[in-house]
Amino acid sequence: MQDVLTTCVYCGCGCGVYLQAENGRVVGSTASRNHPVSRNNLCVKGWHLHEFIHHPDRLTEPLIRKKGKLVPTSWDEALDYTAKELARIRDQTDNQGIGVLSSAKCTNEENYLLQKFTRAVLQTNNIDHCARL
Amino acid sequence: MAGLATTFGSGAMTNSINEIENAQVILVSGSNTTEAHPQIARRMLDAVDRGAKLIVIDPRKTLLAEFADIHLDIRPGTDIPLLNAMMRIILDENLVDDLFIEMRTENYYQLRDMLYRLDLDEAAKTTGVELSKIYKAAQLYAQAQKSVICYCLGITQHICGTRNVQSLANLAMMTGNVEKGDTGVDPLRGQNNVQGACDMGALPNVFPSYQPVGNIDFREKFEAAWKVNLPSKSGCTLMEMTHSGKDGPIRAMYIMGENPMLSDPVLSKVEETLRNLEFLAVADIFLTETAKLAHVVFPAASFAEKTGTFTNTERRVQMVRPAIAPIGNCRTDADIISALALRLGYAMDYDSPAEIMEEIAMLAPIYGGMQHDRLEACWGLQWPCWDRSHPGTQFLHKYYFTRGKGHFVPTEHEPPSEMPDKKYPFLLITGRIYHHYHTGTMTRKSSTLNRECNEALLQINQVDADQLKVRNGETLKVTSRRGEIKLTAEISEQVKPGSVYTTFHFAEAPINLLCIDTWDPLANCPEYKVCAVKVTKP
Amino acid sequence: MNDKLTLKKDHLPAFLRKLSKDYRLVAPIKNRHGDTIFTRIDSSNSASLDLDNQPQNSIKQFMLPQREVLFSYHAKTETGYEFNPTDQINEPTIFFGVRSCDLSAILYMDVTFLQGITDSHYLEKRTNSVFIGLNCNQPFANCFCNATKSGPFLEFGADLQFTDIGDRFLVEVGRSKGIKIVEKWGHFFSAAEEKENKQQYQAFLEARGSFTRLVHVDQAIKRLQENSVPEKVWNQLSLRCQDCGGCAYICPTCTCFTITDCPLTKNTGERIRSWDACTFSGFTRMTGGHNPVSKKTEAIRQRFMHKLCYDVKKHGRPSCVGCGRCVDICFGGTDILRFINLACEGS
Amino acid sequence: MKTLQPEDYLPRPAIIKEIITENSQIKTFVLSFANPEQNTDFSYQPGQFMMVSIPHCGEAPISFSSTPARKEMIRLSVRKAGKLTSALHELQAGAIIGLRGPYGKPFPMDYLAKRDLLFVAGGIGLAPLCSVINSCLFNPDYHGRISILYGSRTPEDIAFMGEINFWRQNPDVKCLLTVDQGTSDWHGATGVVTTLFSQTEINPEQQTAIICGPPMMIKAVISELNEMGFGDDDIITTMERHMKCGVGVCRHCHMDGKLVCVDGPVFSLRQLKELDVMEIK
Repeated sequence: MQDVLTTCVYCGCGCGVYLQAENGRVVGSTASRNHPVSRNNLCVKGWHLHEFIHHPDRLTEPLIRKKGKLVPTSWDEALDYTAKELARIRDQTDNQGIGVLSSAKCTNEENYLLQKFTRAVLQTNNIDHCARL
Repeated sequence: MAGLATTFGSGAMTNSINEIENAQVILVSGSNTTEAHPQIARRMLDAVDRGAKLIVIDPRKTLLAEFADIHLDIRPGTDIPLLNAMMRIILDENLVDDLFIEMRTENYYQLRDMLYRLDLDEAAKTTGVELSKIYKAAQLYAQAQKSVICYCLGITQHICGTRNVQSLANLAMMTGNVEKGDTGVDPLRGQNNVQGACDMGALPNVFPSYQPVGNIDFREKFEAAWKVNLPSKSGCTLMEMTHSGKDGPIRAMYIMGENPMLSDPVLSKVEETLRNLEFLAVADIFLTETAKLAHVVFPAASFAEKTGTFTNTERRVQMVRPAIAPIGNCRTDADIISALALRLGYAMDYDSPAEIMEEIAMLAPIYGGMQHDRLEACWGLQWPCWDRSHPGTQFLHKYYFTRGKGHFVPTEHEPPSEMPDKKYPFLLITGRIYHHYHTGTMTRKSSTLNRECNEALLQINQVDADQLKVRNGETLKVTSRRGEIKLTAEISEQVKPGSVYTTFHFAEAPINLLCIDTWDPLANCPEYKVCAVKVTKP
Repeated sequence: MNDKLTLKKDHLPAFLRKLSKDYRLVAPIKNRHGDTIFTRIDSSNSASLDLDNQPQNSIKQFMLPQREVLFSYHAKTETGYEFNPTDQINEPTIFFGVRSCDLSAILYMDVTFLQGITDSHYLEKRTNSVFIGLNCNQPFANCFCNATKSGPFLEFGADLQFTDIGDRFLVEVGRSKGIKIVEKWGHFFSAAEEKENKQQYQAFLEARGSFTRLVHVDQAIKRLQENSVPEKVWNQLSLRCQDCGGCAYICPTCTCFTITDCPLTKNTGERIRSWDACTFSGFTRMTGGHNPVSKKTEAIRQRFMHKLCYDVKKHGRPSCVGCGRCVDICFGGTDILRFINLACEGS
Repeated sequence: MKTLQPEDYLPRPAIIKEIITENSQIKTFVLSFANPEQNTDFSYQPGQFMMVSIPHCGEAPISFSSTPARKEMIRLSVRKAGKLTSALHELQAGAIIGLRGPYGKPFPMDYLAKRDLLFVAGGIGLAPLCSVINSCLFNPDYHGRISILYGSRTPEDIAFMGEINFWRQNPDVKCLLTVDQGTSDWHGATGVVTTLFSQTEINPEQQTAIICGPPMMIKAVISELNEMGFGDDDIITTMERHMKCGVGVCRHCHMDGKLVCVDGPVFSLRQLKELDVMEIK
């Protein structure tokens, strides 16, 4: 069993939480005693943080819409198709037609990359996230 | 967060979470803290145990209101008249911090002149709170050495959200309750990394660290670093993108880890927009309501499967560490974006998230000293952190406000765009509950949390329930001018007669079908908190 | 064999290294973040053994994990439904540096899981466990094991019981598992001299006198038995309880659990048992919505009654071991100390 | 006390042999273990219960409605209430479910064998009483008289008609039905089950009352029986609580210090009076 200190995702408090990993599975969540926010306790959401991670409904394969239905596909096909479509619409709309939603649930690094991608690659400032919701 | 940006220059919590327990007076406005921010409520209750006074402004008698010395149960949407009345009382009682106003702020006289024009009785009548209670609250807040204001979406999700925040800022500046430890104005951010997403420039008008895209100097800095020309025009906001309709300007969208099909107001409009896109790509961990409409869905790694940082509500940037490898064929969002960029002819070759953070530190001054190695060695750092020797910032605006001088913005009452009438006699208030988070994508998949709470309840006062002949647990139909949903009745003294309350976490009961599609023009924040509905037995 | 021995502190790392060859060795380790946690010792962290701070977790986590697979199931076809016990890999484990409170908690768990019934999942782990206790010379800030009579020194329960007497540990040998260890690694130990025995006794006396909290557990028990805890105490506590479950999860003797199915695929899954808290409304809510514990006050009452009244009636002693872990962590300040103090008020 | 085997918490596959639809909400499942040897070794007593497993739905405690005296297969009567019971109701004969048990303290059958018996049931509450009633009827040494008072919500909700018709053939059994809300074609009694007391022979000296139903009904019936002079040992009920382990460890079924799974589910009023429980508060 391995305790990995990370940061809880269930609200803006940002509790320090140890995820217990065993054989590639997260099996428990406990608070950090010395963390300035969590101080050895979590709320009910934090204590059950591990429960959703391995839910069978997790997406594990890229999906692509074919004949109106989402079907599993390869990473290459999903990425190629997405890149092609984004390039096409970007060029057809003079950089105005693509909107990007970033996420308040993703990391800073990912948010940074996505806004960089939007601005540098898609050539638009059409990026936002649901800060206000 | 435009409210604090215009008054203080920085739209973030001025204090740290742990400072709240040292405050002498805590004014909580529009925050159901015990349910939405349990750790912060813990500090508030600790403070109360140590003798601090608690003022709660909330139309509902929340759990926190039970502990309040003064509970100002205002009519929803009347925060500005209430706060103006408090400020007028402070002015009349001569509790103004003249020295602070003189040294550190500007535009005070405009506010004062406006306050002198205010009719206190009229204001009290508008809010529905007795004037004597407002007096007590004003005195309590202004007389203490350390008064702290905490607010949440109950303040911002109004048509006048920005002005509400500005009023709170006025109140704090007028009494000198900023720029010190244990006292300030603290917006409690709802989502775990909403602060970080803003800091990182996931906004249509600013680069990371709030550097405007319209400013040529900042743009040149990023152009040089990213080796590409950048657009100068501000982009579309979320509401403009998701509500543009079937003939709107947005033809394609890339959505990372968001579920506008449940979180945005007027879901029918969102659905119309998304369904008519030429192309929609969604990266998420579950097949959300939004992902179901996509042309391509990328399986993303969860937070337990990646390295990175989150920024909490007190501006603390902390490490996220992987406990396991991505499950199945999942990839991290960073990997997905890099792969797309590469296919579009722009190489983003980072060896690790740490390398991305190094780039952030170079370009985003408030993150200047926040490389992963430093964050690893402590419990995270609070921005601004200008360089590697900077210890981070416990509270903001020490010595001077971020924008220079604190700017008073006089504000006047603006009623909600929809008030109850004969046809729709109830005021619907929305909020969060303890057991679930946001659109429930994750918490609804947790067996314990789902056991504890598995359905959206409609809180209704006994008086109204009697009139409707409704018992606890019965199904009720809630109709607004925009849609209808069914909810289970929970008779509760928390809501006043004439008001009903529910939550937005449940896909089975998408409350945003009912909400009005007006928003605060200054912050683009939808008016979620209030709308008029009728409640009937189905 | 002499039942009291000594082990020089200088030799402790070497002794532990030897033990870790035959056993999984679990001890309080101060990790790189500064938290002290009972963790498996390996070469990477053996230098961080921390006997000066209370571990934030207890042994419960190892004996009754937060999430434990009871068996897997397979619903093959429309008509098939099979149950397969999962292979439990329970390595022989030594728990080192276990304080009196945590050891008392293990003895309580033995009663819960092995008296009257035999919970094989617990038994497996228990049989494979060796406990090396550490008497507390200096109670921690929130400790009150003196009031629950489960410390600071423990006379039974451990396989080996250590007491810090300056430059060495006095070692008392308990049961056969302890004897086995002492026999195998005899060269680490010397027979204790009279002076060392006295030092241990002195440490015990000093420890007894250095508790900072005055807690009237007995009095609270009496008040509960007499049913004379005022209603307003229950009301006050329940209003403040914010339903985190933290007190139960962190408690070394809270052993209530739930059993749920965890689907893995369409046809397969695992039945797991996981920690549960009696303060959660779902703990007692029946299908259809009826809840015999309809009010928060009743749930809170149940929690303290179980610890301080039912268990006294059943086993002769409360199941609170006075470790103090739940003190200070409560979101609303509804911990057992506040309860005991409120319950005793005015008496 | 029963010692669990190493296969703790491990159910045994059982085949649904037959499904009897009692009403729109209640079905009786006739079951036998998939492994024939387990059927011969299996024994239980009225009042005990089994933990029933359905794939992905977990477990729920269900009382026996069959009697060991009749040497029939296991019968479990289930009302559709939640996820597991709804899934169970979807199953067809031939499907396999999981069973573990029997668990719980049974009714004091030796004592009951010497008494006249008054059964008072509401809704699904008749299920565990079926087991007691039939045990008595199939016990050659039982010579007492049996009265059965059964309340349902509406005529449509009356369950166990097969059993009721069987009992009515027996001259020593008196079985009265009532419904809360009658319909135009209902000619029987209407009103709560306690209204049937006036139509029954009540003799607290000779009779023991056995009650099962919703908490409010139990409460009302107990208080009337008490008034009529039934002693605390002659009022017996069986309780329902949320249950997980069935063996007295998980504590979900706690009832003021007692656990329904091992100390019950059968309790006499004397036992209940020592406890703080909603059914008699």
